[in-house]
Amino acid sequence: MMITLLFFAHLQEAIGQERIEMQYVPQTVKELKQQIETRYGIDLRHVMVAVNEEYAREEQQLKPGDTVAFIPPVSGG
Amino acid sequence: MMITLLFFAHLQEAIGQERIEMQYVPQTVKELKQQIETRYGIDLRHVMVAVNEEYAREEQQLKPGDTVAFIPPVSGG
Amino acid sequence: MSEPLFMITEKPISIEKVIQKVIRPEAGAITTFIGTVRELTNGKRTLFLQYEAYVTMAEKMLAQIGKEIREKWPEAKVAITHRIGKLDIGDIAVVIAVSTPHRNDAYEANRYAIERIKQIVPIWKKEHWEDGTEWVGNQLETKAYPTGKPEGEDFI
Amino acid sequence: MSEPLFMITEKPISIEKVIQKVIRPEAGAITTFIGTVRELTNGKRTLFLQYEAYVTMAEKMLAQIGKEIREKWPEAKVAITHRIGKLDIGDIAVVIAVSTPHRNDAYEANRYAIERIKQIVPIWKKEHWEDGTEWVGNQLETKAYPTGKPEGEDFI
Repeated sequence: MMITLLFFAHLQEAIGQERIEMQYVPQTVKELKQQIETRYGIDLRHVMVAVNEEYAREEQQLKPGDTVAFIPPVSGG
Repeated sequence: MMITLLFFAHLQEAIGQERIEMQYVPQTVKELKQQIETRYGIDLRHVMVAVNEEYAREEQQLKPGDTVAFIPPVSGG
Repeated sequence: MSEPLFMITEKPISIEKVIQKVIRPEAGAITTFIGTVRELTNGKRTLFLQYEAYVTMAEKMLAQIGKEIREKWPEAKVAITHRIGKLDIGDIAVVIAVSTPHRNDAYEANRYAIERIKQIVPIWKKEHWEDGTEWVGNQLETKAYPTGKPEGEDFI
Repeated sequence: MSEPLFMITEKPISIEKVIQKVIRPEAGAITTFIGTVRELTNGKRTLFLQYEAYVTMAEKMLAQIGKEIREKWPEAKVAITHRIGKLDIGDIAVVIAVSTPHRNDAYEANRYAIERIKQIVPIWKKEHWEDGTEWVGNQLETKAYPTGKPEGEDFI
């Protein structure tokens, strides 16, 4: 019963880790974001979330085994 | 007292020469075109003329020493 | 040709190699876009850039852009390579090659590709100046996703 | 770099070489257009093409296109190489490279260049098929200059 969280760019620097295994599965992306914001004191309002490498909406349900990536505004190209 | 005429692409094939030295200088581009049309039985209505490597209007005056190129519709690129 | 059409690499990009992937006898027009590291951004002198990617997802998103292009321009063939890691001024960060039978499509599909890369591909760059560093795009006022998602007509 | 920015050549064109002429630290966007010999034109199978040019004037006209581009996009740098002689299917006939600080200009200036090449540069191609040959553009009904001059807003 766990999910994997991935952090990139400035989020990775703010949290100090690129990968966290979370032993509890929040119901939705929105709920997860709120928990991370509270726990690490960061602002995720402008951060997208990908679940298993697909962009996800706030209301998407999470399930054990999911990989959830926090994706700050991209700047490739 | 002469001008040099250059022919390209299908005009060169029609006339059978790429370069003609003409011992007489017609007054204008238009006059020259008419003479060439008559002499070689070709149609120059859609052929541009460049005098000394610059596109020229029909009414441009010719002078001895000019190089006059007959330029069929281009198809580069 | 064993290299994929859509790839993230840490090595210098060969423009010719990307172009070779799209050359076909039936396509007479090829456009490429080459993005290089600029010396000045908003008047500030960059020393070098650091690119980072969520590599597996970034390659998926590049392939998705390819799919979107084939839907809009069925005769187009596309290849995209994006480099990550430390890049110096003048280094090539991205090469997009598009071949089509007709040239207008080659320009339009190529432009579409770079716009979409800047919307949906998880790659980030950190600018390094003499007096500091910053992750580009971290300025909330200039880059925000009010819908919580990247924008783009085809984005699902 | 001893090669000119605007040139006609009988040798195969190196894409990289043309691009190298426009790479600059202040220009982060480079577009290229590569025109290759297509196998089919209007459903007819081409065996090979023969390109001919009024070389000295063609190079002048390419340089004039460069000048027109600098007037419209002052920050752009342009290089164009056009090949002549016998070209086989897939061979590169023309490479246009444009560098600019901002990518939209690089696309637009590049597209402008190819359109102008097709209007004013004295180069002709002869298609060779299994059953004959024809100088392209010699079909009066499809390519006529009612004004007696090639069209284009800047043409003097």
